[in-house]
Amino acid sequence: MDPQTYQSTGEMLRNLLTLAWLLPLAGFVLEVFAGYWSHRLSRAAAYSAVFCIAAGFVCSFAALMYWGHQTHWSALESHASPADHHDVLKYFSGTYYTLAEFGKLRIAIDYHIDSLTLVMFTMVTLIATMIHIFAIGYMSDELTEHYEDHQVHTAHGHFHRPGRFYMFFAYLSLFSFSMLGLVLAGNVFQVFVFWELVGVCSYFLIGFYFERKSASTAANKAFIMNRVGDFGFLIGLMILWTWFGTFQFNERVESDANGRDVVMPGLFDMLRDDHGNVTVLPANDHDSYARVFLADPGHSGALKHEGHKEGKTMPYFLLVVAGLGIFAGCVGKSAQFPLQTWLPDAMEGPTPVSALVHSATMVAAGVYLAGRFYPMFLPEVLLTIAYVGCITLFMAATIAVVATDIKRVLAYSTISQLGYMMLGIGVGGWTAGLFHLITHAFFKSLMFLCSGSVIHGCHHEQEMPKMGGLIRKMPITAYTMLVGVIAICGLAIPGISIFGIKIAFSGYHSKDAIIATAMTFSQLNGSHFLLFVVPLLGAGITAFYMFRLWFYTFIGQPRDHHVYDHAHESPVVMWAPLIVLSFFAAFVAFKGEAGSLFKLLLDTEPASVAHGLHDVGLAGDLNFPSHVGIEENHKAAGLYALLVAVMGTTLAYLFYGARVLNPAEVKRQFAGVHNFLVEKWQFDILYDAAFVRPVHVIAKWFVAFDRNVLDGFLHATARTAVSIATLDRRFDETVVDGLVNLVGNVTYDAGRSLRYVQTGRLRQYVMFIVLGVVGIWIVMRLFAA
Amino acid sequence: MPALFAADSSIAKFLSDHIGETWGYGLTALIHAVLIIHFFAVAPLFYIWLERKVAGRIQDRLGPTRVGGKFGWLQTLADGIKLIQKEDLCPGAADRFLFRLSPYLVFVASFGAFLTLPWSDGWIAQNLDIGVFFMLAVMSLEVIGVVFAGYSSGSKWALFGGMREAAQVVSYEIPMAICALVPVIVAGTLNMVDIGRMQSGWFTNWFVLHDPFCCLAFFVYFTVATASVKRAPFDLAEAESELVAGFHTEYSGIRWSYFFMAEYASMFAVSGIATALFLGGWYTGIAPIDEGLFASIREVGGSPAEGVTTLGSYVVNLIGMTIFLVKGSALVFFQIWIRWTLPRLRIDQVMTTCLKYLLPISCFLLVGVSVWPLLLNSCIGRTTLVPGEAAALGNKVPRVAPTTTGRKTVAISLTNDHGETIPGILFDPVPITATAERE
Amino acid sequence: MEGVGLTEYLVVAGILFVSGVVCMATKRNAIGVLMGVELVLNGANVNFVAFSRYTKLGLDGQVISLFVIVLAAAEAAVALAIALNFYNNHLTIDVDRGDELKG
Amino acid sequence: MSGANFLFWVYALAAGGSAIAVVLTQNVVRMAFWLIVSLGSTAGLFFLLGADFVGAAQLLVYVGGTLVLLIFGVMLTASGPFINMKTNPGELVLAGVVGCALLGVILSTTGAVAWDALPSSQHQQKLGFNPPEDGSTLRPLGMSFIGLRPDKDLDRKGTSGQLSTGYLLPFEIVSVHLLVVLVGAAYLARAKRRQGS
Repeated sequence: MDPQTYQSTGEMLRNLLTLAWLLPLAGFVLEVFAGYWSHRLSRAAAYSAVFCIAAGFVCSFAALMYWGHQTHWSALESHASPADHHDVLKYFSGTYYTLAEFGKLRIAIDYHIDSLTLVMFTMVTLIATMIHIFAIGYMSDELTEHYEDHQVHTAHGHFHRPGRFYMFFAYLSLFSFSMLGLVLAGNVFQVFVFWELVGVCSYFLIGFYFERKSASTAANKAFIMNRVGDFGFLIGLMILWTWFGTFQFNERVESDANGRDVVMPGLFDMLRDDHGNVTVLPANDHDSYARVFLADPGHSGALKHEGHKEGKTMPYFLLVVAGLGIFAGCVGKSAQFPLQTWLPDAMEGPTPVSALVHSATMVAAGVYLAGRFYPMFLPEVLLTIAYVGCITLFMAATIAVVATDIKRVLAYSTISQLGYMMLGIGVGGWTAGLFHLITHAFFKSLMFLCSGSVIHGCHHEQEMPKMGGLIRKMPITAYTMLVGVIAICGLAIPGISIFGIKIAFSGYHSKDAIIATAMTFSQLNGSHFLLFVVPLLGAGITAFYMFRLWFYTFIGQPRDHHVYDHAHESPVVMWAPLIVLSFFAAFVAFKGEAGSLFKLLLDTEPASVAHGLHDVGLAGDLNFPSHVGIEENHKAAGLYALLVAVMGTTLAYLFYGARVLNPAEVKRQFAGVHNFLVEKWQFDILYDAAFVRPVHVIAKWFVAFDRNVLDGFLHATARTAVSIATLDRRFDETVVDGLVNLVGNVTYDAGRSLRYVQTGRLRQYVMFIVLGVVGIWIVMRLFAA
Repeated sequence: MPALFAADSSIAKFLSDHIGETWGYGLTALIHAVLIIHFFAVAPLFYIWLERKVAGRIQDRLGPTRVGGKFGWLQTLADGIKLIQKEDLCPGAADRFLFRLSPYLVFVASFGAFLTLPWSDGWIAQNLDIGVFFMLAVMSLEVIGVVFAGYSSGSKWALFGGMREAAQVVSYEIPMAICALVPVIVAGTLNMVDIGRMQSGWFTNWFVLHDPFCCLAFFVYFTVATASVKRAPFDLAEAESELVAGFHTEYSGIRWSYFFMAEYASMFAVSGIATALFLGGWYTGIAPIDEGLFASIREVGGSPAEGVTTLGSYVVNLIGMTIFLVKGSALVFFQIWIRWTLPRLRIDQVMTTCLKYLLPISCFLLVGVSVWPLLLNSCIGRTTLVPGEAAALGNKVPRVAPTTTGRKTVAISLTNDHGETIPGILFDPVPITATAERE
Repeated sequence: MEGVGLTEYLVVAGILFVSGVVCMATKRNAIGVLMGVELVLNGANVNFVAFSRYTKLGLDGQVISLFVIVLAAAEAAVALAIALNFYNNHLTIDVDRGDELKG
Repeated sequence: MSGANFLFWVYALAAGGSAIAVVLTQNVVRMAFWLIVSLGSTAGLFFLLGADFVGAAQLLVYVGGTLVLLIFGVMLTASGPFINMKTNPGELVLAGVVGCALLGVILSTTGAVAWDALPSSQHQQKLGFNPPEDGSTLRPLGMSFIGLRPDKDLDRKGTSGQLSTGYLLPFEIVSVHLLVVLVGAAYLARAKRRQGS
């Protein structure tokens, strides 16, 4: 692609995406004010929100199509970059507006557009549109002046408040805006800003029913847990800023004082060379620890390296710490171990929020950042990511097996699937992880909306033991849910393919890719075999609990006739999005790794991934699989995964579908394990003991210190002030007041004596005037003479 | 002294040439006063007779027929003799001093108005520069006498009449003055002789035909004038069906007749103003005749022409005065006609008519006639409808005309009677400084 | 008697002025007081016009006296409105009764 | 004695005498009558002084308008048919004495100035379009109201310098003032409907 086409294509994409990004913000402003302008029974806010996000989707989709048209579904590449020292630019980036520049520190609103950005944009706007439409139906009971909250009890019965329909949609719009801004961001600081915006929006939405204690607690929990992760993020940012001096992802061309073009390198350019390799300088006599070479042409006192690049070095371990810090942010946002506890509680929000949080926006942000920041992660960090993902996926899957709340099952499944993604990224399957992110977004949003439909249809009943047999009452929901369940389980018909296309839903392809990568990784690094075994096992558990959910809810005899009798299919505004989403859940990964979605993501893959890495890391014993290596294992891994999934499915059918096995007996036999799982691996208790109680104790100490020492000091000060004030008051009362009163009295007496002249008689005043004139004349005559 | 009697009156010139200025002017004043008083004495006789006959005809009867021959010529004279013979009564509750004085106040006010009424080109008692204004001012004094009469009678009917009169006349004075200002704006002067002279030539030069606003103003003026001399349908002050006879209920005899005479004199006075302002004054309206008649006494270059004091000029002026009287009497006849045709309004209707309709209309006319030349100037390029009309008006009166200077500001300049332009400036803070000097 | 000059006019104006003042000082009727005010204003007006005739004051004197006349009309209207209100509240027009605000 | 002088004395005596009569009369309506005579005579004085327009304005506005208004007020506020509010004789005497003192002050001050020595403006009176002898006194005044000063500017030599200021702005201000006062007076004197009745 020649530079002109590159430039024009990039600008076109930028304009479309900017529009798609800003439309929800406009919608937010409109809806916030629309709430004041219109009455609470108006759906205008919902329509404007849907319009904005749908228009955003149209723009994003147009951008995607335009990309495809211009690049023939290959990478956006400029073979002659402006500064002409780089061979290929696979992205289009630039600056909207520079907010501030403090010396070298430059705070700007940038954009960074590559195929990942495009795919994320399209996915987020599409899912958000569907969820918006669904929410019109789901939130319709807020369209009232007197909303009765059955879960909040006051002295006068249930709590009543005006409906907050428009606020909900305003929050949704702001949420979408934040997520899109995060995806579009061109520097890590901007990412952080939108990261926090996403966090605060989730806080609003999880706490949407903030009158409920559980909802406000859950919102607080989500917010605080995220802060813990963000703390690590901030540390990472500080390290990056200290050593790199920029927040920019990629290089930026800037005119210097002489008008010449100067290339300001970005983070990735500084760390990685053109082939994506990091130059590590091992520890030697002068240096007690290893260092990493950073290319920095603008650095004074630069040292030459490899003949052409100038640069500087930074300690290796600090870069590891920075990577771990950034990853800590991702852990918080994506609810990975050990910060996963907020996500199940976030089910307190309305179901559309759960759908949005769990698929397209909040948790996706963490994985997205891990993917976007992949070039900054050193092998040790990647290994950490893989293990964190591994632990998370297993832990969450086991909890999901025993959960009974329909939304909580889905929540734990989300955590588990996020673990898969992290694992995929950690073991070097960059594309596989993000591939799973996209597919998962579709089927998870689908399943959440289905569960929302079920909850809506069952009048806010969320406990699965009270459901059953609902397929007769709500067939559309049930079948669309089945599509999602099959997709997430990764079921497929093996061996048969029509026109060379496997008969499988999207989840099969993406999970397959991750497990294949993990398998290759464990083959390369024998000591890390758990990274393959656990996800494989997890695939089985996933299939088990997902089908458990589906059988429990839709198949068999109704368990609670009260619920069953009142259950009904949701209105069209709610099931229409389900149909759309189920289509995408099934076919978004069409053709799997030969499909266009995977290829698009592959375009953006960092340069170091494709060929794998050998003997990297400080210890030099880590190997990362190459594409070729993965391809070899692909078929086997796919078979293993499918086998395990089928086993899980069968087990679930036996337990809950055919009822051959009795789950209650199993529960009794493994009561200890069951309790442990029901208590979510005791994490809440652990955190309570480890953090909350010590904090309380320390707080008590501080209270005592405050009471005895600080208060005493303050009281003494106050007493002194009072005694001084008493003296001052005496002075005021005697001297100052005396003077003031004296003046007042003199004036008053003068006035009293003069009042007799004020007779109120007009005619006398005239006489006074005349006498005055005559008197003045006489005086003048006297003195003139 | 000259400032007072410096009219174009040729009698004054003649007499002062012969017996000295002081006595000459004094004698002139005396002669004119006697003439006008007798006009007053005779004109009402005629008008009252006219009113009776007209009323009779309108009411399908004959009116006076017997006294003085076939048409009842002397009916009014007989009435007058009867009135003089009556006893001069004064009610006990009355304030005698004011009661006796009021008829004279009314009478004097009506009289005074004739001071600046131009009978003919040069026949005017006092050619004041403020002629129109003076007439309106003096006629406004009449109301005081009426109010005093009403108040001092000690009768509630009279009091009501007086109050109504005060309210009505004070209100109607305003649209009347504004309507009179409309032709004054066209003429650019308040001098009644000048206004009259401007309407010489064909009758299209009369101000009533000058522009649409003047034409409307004539009718509005006539309506208002009828009201201000308290003629029906506006005669609320003496509404005999409600207030017995209004402010003159308690009057009888010769004092009552003073009110009557004043009323008819006022009728003629307002008609005279209308004649002079709108209807071409003493001109016949046929250009050749007027030219022939009045060219002989026209002043040339600011000084009287030869033969001004000749007998011929008297004859010409007499003809002019006759034309003027005929026009005025026709208007008086119209007032009588209206009186016997239209029913009386209520007092609130009278006030409403004035304040809600006539006053806004007259204001509109005033604005309209001011804008008219500008409108014409922008439409057809000259300030008058008929070409050459400005020249017909003569150079006697300085014209105020808006001009556009080179600096694109609207300025006002003046042209004096010698054709010099005196530049002035209205809207530009920096004056245009070409000052013509007077010789 | 020789030609009348400025002094004679000033004397007349003075008499008018003093009459007005005395009128204001003696009349108990509010409208009488108002009449006194009118007399005083007229005295001043005579002064202005006389000065405009006999000194370099020129047209300014006439213009000022015109303004005085117009403003006196306005003042009379307002004063009369006040008097009517006074009458409505006190059922009398005696200015000596309007001394509620005396010291 | 010339006619103008004679007329001056007639008007002066009428004005002054009526003014004194206003003071001495106790009946308000008669006071109004004397006031009319006094003001009318003052208008005559204005005519004598060549201020025709001022005189006519005095007649139209003052006598025809303001005084009618006053009489109106007298009638509206009359508690009896003829109002007689007796003034204390002592006050009368006192006011008379003080008034005489004031008159003395004024007259002595007037007499102390040599008015004849002042520069006269007679030559300015001759400026204008028609000589004032023809009774043409209005035009300079009218032009001063639209911002021109022929009495000051017509005899200037040359083209330099500032023209004198006219009275356009004060005229407009007074007009607006008059309008405001009329509205205000109408508001003050409006019929008040008591609440609840």
